[in-house]
Amino acid sequence: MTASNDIDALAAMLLVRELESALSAREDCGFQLLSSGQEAVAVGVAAALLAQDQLLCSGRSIAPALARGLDPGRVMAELIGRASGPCLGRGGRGHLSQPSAGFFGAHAVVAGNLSIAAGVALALQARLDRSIAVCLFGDGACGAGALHETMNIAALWQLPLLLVCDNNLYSVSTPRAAALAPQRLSDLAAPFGIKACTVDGMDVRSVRGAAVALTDHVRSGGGPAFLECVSRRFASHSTSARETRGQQELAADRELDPITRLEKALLLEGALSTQTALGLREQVRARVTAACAFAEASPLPVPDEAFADVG
Amino acid sequence: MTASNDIDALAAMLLVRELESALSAREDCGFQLLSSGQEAVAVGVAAALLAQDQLLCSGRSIAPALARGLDPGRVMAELIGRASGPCLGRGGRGHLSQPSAGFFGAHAVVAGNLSIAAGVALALQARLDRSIAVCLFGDGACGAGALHETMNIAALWQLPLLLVCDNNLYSVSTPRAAALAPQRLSDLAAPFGIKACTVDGMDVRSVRGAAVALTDHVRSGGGPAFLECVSRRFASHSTSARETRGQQELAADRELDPITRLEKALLLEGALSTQTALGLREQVRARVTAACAFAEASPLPVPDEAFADVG
Amino acid sequence: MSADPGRTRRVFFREAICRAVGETLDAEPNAIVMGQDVGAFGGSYKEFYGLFERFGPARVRDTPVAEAAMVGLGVGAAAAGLRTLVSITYMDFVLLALDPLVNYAAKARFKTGGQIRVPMVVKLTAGAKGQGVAHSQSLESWLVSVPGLRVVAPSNVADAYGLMRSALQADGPVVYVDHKRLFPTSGALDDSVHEVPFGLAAVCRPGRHASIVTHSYMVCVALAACDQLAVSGIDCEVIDLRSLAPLDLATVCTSVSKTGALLTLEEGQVVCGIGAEIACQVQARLGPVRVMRLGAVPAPVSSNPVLEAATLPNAARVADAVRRLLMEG
Amino acid sequence: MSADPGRTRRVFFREAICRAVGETLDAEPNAIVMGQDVGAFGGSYKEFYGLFERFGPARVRDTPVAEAAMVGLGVGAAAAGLRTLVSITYMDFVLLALDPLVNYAAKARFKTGGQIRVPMVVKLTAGAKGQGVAHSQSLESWLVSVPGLRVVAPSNVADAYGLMRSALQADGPVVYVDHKRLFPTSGALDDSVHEVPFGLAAVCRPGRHASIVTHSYMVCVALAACDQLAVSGIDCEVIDLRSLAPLDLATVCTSVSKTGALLTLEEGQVVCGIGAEIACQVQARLGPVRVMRLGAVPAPVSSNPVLEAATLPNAARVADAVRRLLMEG
Ligand SMILES: Cc1ncc(C[n+]2csc(CCOP(=O)(O)OP(=O)(O)O)c2C)c(N)n1
Ligand SMILES: Cc1ncc(C[n+]2csc(CCOP(=O)(O)OP(=O)(O)O)c2C)c(N)n1
Ligand SMILES: [Mg+2]
Ligand SMILES: [Mg+2]
Repeated sequence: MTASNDIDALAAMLLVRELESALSAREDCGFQLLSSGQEAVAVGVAAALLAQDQLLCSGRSIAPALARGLDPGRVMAELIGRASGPCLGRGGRGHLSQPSAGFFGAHAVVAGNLSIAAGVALALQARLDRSIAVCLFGDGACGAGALHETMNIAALWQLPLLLVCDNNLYSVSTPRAAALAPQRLSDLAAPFGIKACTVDGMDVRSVRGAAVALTDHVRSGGGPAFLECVSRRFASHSTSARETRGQQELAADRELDPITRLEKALLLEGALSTQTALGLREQVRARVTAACAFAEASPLPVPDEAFADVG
Repeated sequence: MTASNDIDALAAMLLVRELESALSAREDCGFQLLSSGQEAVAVGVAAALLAQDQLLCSGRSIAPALARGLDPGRVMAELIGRASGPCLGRGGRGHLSQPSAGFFGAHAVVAGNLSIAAGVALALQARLDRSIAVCLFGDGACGAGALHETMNIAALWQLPLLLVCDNNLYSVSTPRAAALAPQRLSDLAAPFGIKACTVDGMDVRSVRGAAVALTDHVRSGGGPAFLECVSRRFASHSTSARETRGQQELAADRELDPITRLEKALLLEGALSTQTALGLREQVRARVTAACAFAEASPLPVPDEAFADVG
Repeated sequence: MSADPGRTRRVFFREAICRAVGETLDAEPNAIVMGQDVGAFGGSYKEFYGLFERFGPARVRDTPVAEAAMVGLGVGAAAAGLRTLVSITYMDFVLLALDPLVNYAAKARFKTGGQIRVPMVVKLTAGAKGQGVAHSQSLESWLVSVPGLRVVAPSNVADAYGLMRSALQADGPVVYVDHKRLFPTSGALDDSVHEVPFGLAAVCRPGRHASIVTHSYMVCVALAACDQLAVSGIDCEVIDLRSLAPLDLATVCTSVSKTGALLTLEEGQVVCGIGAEIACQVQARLGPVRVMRLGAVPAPVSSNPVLEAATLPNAARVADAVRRLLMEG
Repeated sequence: MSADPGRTRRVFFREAICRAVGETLDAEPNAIVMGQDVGAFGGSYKEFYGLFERFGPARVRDTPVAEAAMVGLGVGAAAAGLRTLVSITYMDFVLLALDPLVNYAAKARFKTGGQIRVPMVVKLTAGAKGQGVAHSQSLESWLVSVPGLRVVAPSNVADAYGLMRSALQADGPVVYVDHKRLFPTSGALDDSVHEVPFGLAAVCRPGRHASIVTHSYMVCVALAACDQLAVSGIDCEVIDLRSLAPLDLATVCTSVSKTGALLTLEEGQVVCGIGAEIACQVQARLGPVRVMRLGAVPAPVSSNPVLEAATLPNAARVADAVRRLLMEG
């Protein structure tokens, strides 16, 4: 991977972080599920995707949507319930979607998007253009039977499906170890003969490297693959949820910040100057300011839309 | 294991075979799911159980019920819908049950009994008398998410649960290989750290040996275990279902008959004389005749019972 | 069956379904069928017989026993460009698949602001025929209450064909409910290609004294009851709803305004059932009319023939209900 | 809370639930609680707060996100001798667990000839409060139609406590429905240990002109509507059903015979809803009365505040419905 890829990745991660902090400063948008800390997973995976691919994800969908290239203004609009969101403000948090941009979208039922993604993969398989479906889900989803049913069928039918577990070690308050028996979550793929690996989800280069290898495998007809990325979420489960982790744990997590990590590496490697780094942050901040302005200028949907598109 | 165990096993398998052939000769009992060919699995597993254990199974439940020691007359009565069945003729085929005899029972929803069995195991665990729950299910159930969810929780909570997959290589018409990606179905247990093995389900000694080893493991607090028994069903899926397998396959299957196989071995080993073997068959036939007579003498339920025990 | 417009043949219920599905697979290269034993086996009731041979394993797909994923895949595939038919043998097992059906498929178009549509048919076999507590339920009323789902339930060969044709052309999810006791029936089907539109009930038997409003196999039961009642001079009209969502209230109301008496009949539970909905809607439009609801007794449906028979509506009970309804008036 | 009979305190809704559950765990060593984040976290709404510390991880069990197995385990454990409470955060997710609940638990006692009972409570949080299409549904009507299930839905602190006490003493499966918008409410609860029996509705507000029959959070909405109506001299009676199965038809009918007008009100869908059932039962007993049904509009419930508000009944809509109902008469 080249340095320009790295700088794109850095910019993408910064965009997520910045947009989310603008979002959490608002009080008019209900609770939100933030990706802060976990940016490297969505960004690293998205870097391996082509335009014709489709990305699906869980309710924690801000990083995936932005990483897939959705317009930050429209994403912001959707999150604060405005009509210029891609879902016209109806989907909102947890249901972001823009299939035309390769983002089939979020679904807020834990594990609910897994079999849907396999169905999307089935449709893409019929197309023969080597496009693939990718489904991002949390460690929590690994306790659900949907994963098993989906892996079995995907393996049997050799579907072009990459399953990406963004394992942030918690499902709300429940530590992954208290909810899931397997040693590594990627071990779950083994019985089905599904190619799998586990990487450091706080290192965008590792994520991207593994995603490229596995998407290549999937794209070339090798059948489904499974990627586990071990990450850390910096905020509580949602902006309205109680934090249960201690200060020490949170501080240790922050040490792993994927943004600082990549930035430091690039500075060290001479691929980035302090100047450029600051400029990048400035640009991102400007984009987010513009996005917020765009979103706020957008009207709320009219009440009659409650009845629209039901049929 | 001693020869007397073997002769008990032979008698138990003969009882299933004989009762099922009496049953399939009847025309008044709707379709039935027969265990013929698969007797060694239920009989071998039941041989490892203690009185306080609970056995649960799929709709293919005649062998499990009889192997667990239910009275053949009452089993027959239940199957032909008579009031002296353990479920008063209400459960019928697919829902045989007699918890007081350690047979928590059948449930005709594929994979439906797995989490129920884990719940029974949870209740038994609280008892501290080392009793265990055992759930028999078909290969078909291995495609269902219920297996995954159940294995994960059973492993996490170290439940005293033995999962036994009676893999007869088909789900109705669908060959196991067309429905299930794993090489061996017992491989499904590995990610959860669940002890597992696969044995020849046409050899009652192998089944029993493995069942004893695994029930010991479970009973002594080692957590759940998984036993796959590869078997053959001699009849079509149900007495009303079309047969899809060719004559050749069926003939080859019959060569593996677990009853003939054990009988031959015992004769060869001198543990059984031709005389005793014939006597055994005679006894079993007499039991089945008596069972049928008992069942037929029993009345049908009265229509008002349709409302009983609903609350 | 090769087409020969104008010609009418006697076909079994399953053949009507099979023809509609086959025609769709023929006409739409992106249409697929998925289900347990729908392939070489041809379906539990042979309702897909021959399709596997005609269209191959990529388009007529045997699935594992995994109802949740079957529907989930059907939804995802439909949303991404395939037209899918997912077959679930018994309606009881749709309980395993309600999350993708209700939480995703029914809401996808709305929640994405119209970006995603789910042209999927889920075929379910309802009703009791000796298969016991977990294989005998009729749960149409649940599905009818879900905004975004359409629900149809044919009672005869022509509608089985025509409603399946329509279902396979819809741009949103459709639940197609057939019935175990309809598979042995046969009826006339002409060779023309034709749809039965959604939202149009049929008057199967005209009559003067009371309207029996029903669907699926209970139409047969209602017609048998009418024969019994006719002997004692009671002349009932039978309305076959055919489509439960959308509901054809107009046809029902026309009938009830004429007869002045409404018996709703369903095989499922009466509580919060289809009959309750119809009774309310009819009275909201027509004002008070004589109404009675008939359905299964509030108990599980045993496979035991004595108990199963005691649980479900039959011709005698329907006739009795009509007599009581008319006496009340 | 240590008991002090006679003393009355103001407590939050969640505390009422927690007290009832805690008392049961205290009194019955074989009672357990299972659910996502019910342990140290104390439940999504803190409705199990402190129980983990008091009773330990073997009796207050955090589960994985696996609703089907959670209920399945609850059923099996209950059937084999434990008393289980399974908590599912949102009612929408019970769609994942209907197979063990409906196909097994509701039928176990019947199908085993009385050998097996399932003393299990499944607690579900219904209703909309800004959480979007898959976290806002009210599906009580489905569960009410299942023979073998009891369904209760408190609207206030005292009933939250008393119905949970009763639910945890029942010998068969009970679905306990609470509501997101009730958790912030508080009310008076006295220190005595007392049950609210199933099948007994409450008259929350006496009135002369119309009867509003409702349950759960909609009771609060109905009461607010009554305040608005009172200003224009319309005096409504509000019946809180409390228990949906069994249903207290007598109390409803007493009210409707007095007022002569019935408005059914629910947050879920009107089609095949609780209101349809009540309207039918009331009229079957009392003959024609003025009836109107109010519930959610037939559309998914968005998290968007404008759309959510447009979808659900509120005090103004209830008041408006009552006015229309009375005008019609
Ligand atoms: C089927 C289902 N059950 C419960 C929930 C409530 N819930 C929302 S997010 C969440 C945690 C999921 O954890 P994980 O999958 O690890 O994702 P994370 O929140 O860590 O990104 C839960 C339990 C849900 N949305 N869906
Ligand atoms: C959830 C569910 N789906 C479908 C069925 C219909 N069905 C009954 S038995 C059966 C085959 C199951 O195969 P397997 O588990 O291998 O058991 P076997 O019949 O071979 O003993 C199927 C699909 C069912 N009972 N339950
Ligand atoms: Mg997580
Ligand atoms: Mg099998």
